[in-house]
Amino acid sequence: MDLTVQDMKNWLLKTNEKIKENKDYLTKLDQAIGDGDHGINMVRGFEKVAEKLEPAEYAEIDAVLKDTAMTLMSSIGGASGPLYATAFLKWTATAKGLETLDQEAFAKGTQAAVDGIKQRGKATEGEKTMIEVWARVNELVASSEKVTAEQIQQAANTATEDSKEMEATKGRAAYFKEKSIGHIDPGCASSNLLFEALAEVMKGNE
Amino acid sequence: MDLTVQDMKNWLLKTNEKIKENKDYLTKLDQAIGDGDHGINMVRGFEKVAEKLEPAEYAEIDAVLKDTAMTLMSSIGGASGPLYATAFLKWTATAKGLETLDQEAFAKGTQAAVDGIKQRGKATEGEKTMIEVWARVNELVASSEKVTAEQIQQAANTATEDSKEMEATKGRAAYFKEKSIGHIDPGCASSNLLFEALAEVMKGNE
Amino acid sequence: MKKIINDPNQVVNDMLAGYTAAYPDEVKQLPDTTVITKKNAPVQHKVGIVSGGGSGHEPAHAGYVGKGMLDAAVAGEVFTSPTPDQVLEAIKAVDAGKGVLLVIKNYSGDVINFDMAKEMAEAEGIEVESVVVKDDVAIENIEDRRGIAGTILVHKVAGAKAEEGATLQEVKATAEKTITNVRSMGIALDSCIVPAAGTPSFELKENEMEVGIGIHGEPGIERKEISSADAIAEELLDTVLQDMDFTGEVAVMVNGMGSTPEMELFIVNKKVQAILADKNIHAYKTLVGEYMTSLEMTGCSITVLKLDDELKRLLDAPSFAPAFRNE
Amino acid sequence: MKKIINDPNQVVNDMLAGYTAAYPDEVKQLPDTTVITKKNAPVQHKVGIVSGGGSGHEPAHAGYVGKGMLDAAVAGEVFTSPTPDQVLEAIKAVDAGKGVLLVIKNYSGDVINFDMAKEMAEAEGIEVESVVVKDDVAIENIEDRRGIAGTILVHKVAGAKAEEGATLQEVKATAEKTITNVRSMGIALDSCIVPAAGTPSFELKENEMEVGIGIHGEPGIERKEISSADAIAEELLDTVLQDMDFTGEVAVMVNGMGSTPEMELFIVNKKVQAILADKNIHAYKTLVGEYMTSLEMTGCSITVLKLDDELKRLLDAPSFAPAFRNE
Ligand SMILES: Nc1ncnc2c1ncn2[C@@H]1O[C@H](COP(=O)(O)OP(=O)(O)O)[C@@H](O)[C@H]1O
Ligand SMILES: Nc1ncnc2c1ncn2[C@@H]1O[C@H](COP(=O)(O)OP(=O)(O)O)[C@@H](O)[C@H]1O
Ligand SMILES: [Mg+2]
Ligand SMILES: [Mg+2]
Ligand SMILES: [Mg+2]
Ligand SMILES: [Mg+2]
Repeated sequence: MDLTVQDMKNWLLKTNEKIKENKDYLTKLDQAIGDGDHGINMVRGFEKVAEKLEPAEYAEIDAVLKDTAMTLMSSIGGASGPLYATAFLKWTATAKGLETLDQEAFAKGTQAAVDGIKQRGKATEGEKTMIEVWARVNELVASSEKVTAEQIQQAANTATEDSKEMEATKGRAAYFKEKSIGHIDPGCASSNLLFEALAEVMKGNE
Repeated sequence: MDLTVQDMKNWLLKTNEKIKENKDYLTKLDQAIGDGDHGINMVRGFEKVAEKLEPAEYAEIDAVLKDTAMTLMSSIGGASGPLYATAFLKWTATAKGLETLDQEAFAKGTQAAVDGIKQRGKATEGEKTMIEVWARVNELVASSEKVTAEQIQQAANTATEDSKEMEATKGRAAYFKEKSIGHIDPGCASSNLLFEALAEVMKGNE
Repeated sequence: MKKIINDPNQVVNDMLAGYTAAYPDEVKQLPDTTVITKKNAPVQHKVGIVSGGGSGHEPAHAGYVGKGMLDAAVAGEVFTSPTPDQVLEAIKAVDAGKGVLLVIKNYSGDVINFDMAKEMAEAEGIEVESVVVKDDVAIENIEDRRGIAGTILVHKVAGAKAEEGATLQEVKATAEKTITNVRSMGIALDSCIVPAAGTPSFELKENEMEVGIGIHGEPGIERKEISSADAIAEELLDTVLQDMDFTGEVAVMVNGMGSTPEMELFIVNKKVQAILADKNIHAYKTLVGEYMTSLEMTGCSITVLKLDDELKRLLDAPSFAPAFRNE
Repeated sequence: MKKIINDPNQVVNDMLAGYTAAYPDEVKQLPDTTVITKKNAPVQHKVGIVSGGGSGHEPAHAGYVGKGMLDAAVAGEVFTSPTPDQVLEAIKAVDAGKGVLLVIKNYSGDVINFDMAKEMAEAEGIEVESVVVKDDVAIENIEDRRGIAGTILVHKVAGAKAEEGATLQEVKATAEKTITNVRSMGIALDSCIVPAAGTPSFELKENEMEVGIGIHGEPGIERKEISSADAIAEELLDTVLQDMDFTGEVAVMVNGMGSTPEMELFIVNKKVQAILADKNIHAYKTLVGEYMTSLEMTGCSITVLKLDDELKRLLDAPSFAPAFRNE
């Protein structure tokens, strides 16, 4: 896959675009099984990320990831903010000094991210959280010979769809118990947008 | 006209009936140029008057008037309560020991009532208050040779209708200034019911 | 009508029972009345202060009964002045021989009922004086102005003055001075429903507000398109400030009408303070909260009181009323 | 959406500016943060107490900053937990060397953000402990319970304990004891509108109420036909009382969610006190008012805290926070 520093930047800028386009959709999902702010939260966070990355010049991958992590950490709040921040921060530590991110390095990063989210959120797969998407993508990248953009997008999409049939046991959606079944998890939906944006960047390279 | 003690009692009981029937109408009038409680207030007061008078045995007119006054005083509140109470209390003083109320005694009573309302409310004719009705009836009774039920009802009706074209300068309606024009004064409407009830009792005697 | 009540005709009695149950050591309800007094009334060696009016303005008026403020509060039906006999009971319960001051809001009903009670008390040999609050600048003619949120500051000042051991005439004079120096004005974004009526007092469209409202759900002086918090603060405060010269030190109150979140009151206060600073008027004391409400009306009012050394001292004096605790 | 605001995305900043302008001698806002601290923070020789959470719960949390309660409150966006860097600033600002206790409400967001801040502060050499309030009995599993109005009593107790000069571990232990002994539950008759969202969080019909609501406009556990104040008091209090043995002395709080008139809260309190008396539970202290709100939501919650001598002493201790003045 071999992502350059510029690819990483493009990825996160594209994510911002996608999040903005889907703000109302994310909010609607969160109104059904949460408190209806996920769209607002994500837009606030990625808007700031774009502001930070756009004018900046980066030499290495980890610098991009770290700025993303710290910006998300200080601008989102809620449950999703520190979890996204933790994901990127843990990833940062695995990418020190890299100028390109190959598939192996990517897999190390997503593994660290998944571990970070799980530890911070005291959650695991099957609890109907953003972990579904991150874990599925990580698994794919770690186990594939040569992963394609299409595969990443597929994995994220399917994991998001799968969240629909789960009963939430973590986060605000857990208060709805079995009534949470039948609704896509908002955090899965935003993570899905993130990996869709990645797939688009990769497609440009493929 | 020669009203007996029983006539007086019947008058006030009939007033209670009429007020109850017109509760929503009085409230509607007061919502337009007041605070919408006149119906509620009047029902509360005359309900109590009926409760007080019904079981009681009276030998003299002034006793009926005094119980009415004191009951209204302690059960209505608002602007209309103490004014109605004052009207009946001042009337009481003019009817000490009487067993029947002839036209002359009646006129003395309504004159005292009008004076009492004016003094207590610091108001006079033309300010779009209940005074319109009381003063008109008083004037009629004082100046007629032999007043009829029909004339009393006419006088009260006309005074009430006339209040519609006045601009309020006293009471809550005064805050509406020229916007108060075009609405019947709620206190006129309730006083009108009082004198309509009287006319009905008189008609039974005529 | 969505309300947490039992019988709409019993709201006042239920409320008073719930109130005394909340503050059993501080207040009591006089038996068979709607009067709340200090637990230890009559308090010796001081003038008694009595206020009251229709219910639905909570925490006014019972919330202001306590050491340093009122000795008694008389509750009428919702938005309806209490009857003279109730006010009389209050006067009798708080008189310790130094006389009683009635703080009345300028509505026909309040004035007439309290006046009658005053006469009745005087007939029983109690010395009674009264002052009438008329702070609402939405009404042009000063004598016709309604008493609204500024009344709370009159309670505070009169209560503190009485606490200092002043005579009835002195307490009255200080209350009058407060009335002369206080101005208010309010707006509503939505009306309220009197429980016994069941329908809103007036109706506003989604984009409308009422300017110059009273506190009984009466419509205001003018209906306008709803504007920003800054514009509302500006409109209300400008009208208040134009009414007299406030140069110097003032107390300012941003009062919520019932439903408006405290968040919004502080947003209004931000602009209020900016305007005052801009005009070189120093906000010596700021009060933000629900002090004089109209049931669940949405809206706010702004009150400004011009201060001198005495008023500053009296506003700063301790108060133990549940709705106005100072130190 | 009828609100007295300016820019929906600026409500928190506007509110905080209006708040510090109202209490300039008592509190300050840390520059470029959404943190309100005591004016004289860090207060020497005592443990610092920090709380916070999403905005829209006013007077929570800034209203509880003051001598005897919180040293700092951190405000997030409306109904959104504040970010770790903001909480860190609060911790740093109030630490006087005796350590800092974080009072957290049990929501994923609050717990995660405050935990991160705790780790960051510890990395800077500050001793930090935290307690998590979970008083909402609408949720069955005790570990999953939300933190709602009972949080205010934890603030009070922890603040008073810190004021006595207790160590961080002692303050934490007392806060934990409070959490173990406090239970709450709430209902809503109507939802609320987050300014940046513009639409109600949920919709109720004219005859419906939500039972077991949280404080972020989330729907409740059950939707029912609206009932009388007595029935509501009974349902909420019974559920609370069944959850643990409250025999003995308690503090009870009847909390308004934002729009419900104080009149109705006292009507509820009447029944609450009757039920408690009936069950031989003694209401040592009663609090009625808006302590933990959800913007302009209509509804109320009931909180009961079982007391021992220490908790009684700490509840009675003086507090000078604007929203909780004691003595
Ligand atoms: N404990 C947790 N672990 C992992 N993810 C979580 C956890 N709690 C919540 N989330 C994720 O966060 C999303 C909600 O984010 P958001 O609405 O922004 O925060 P909040 O719930 O504080 O309002 C959920 O949809 C879920 O994916
Ligand atoms: N100063 C006054 N003098 C005479 N009548 C008055 C005065 N003020 C009010 N009223 C009468 O009282 C009526 C209103 O009564 P009501 O609605 O019961 O009291 P409130 O205005 O206190 O709500 C008015 O319609 C008017 O007739
Ligand atoms: Mg959310
Ligand atoms: Mg009226
Ligand atoms: Mg009235
Ligand atoms: Mg949230």
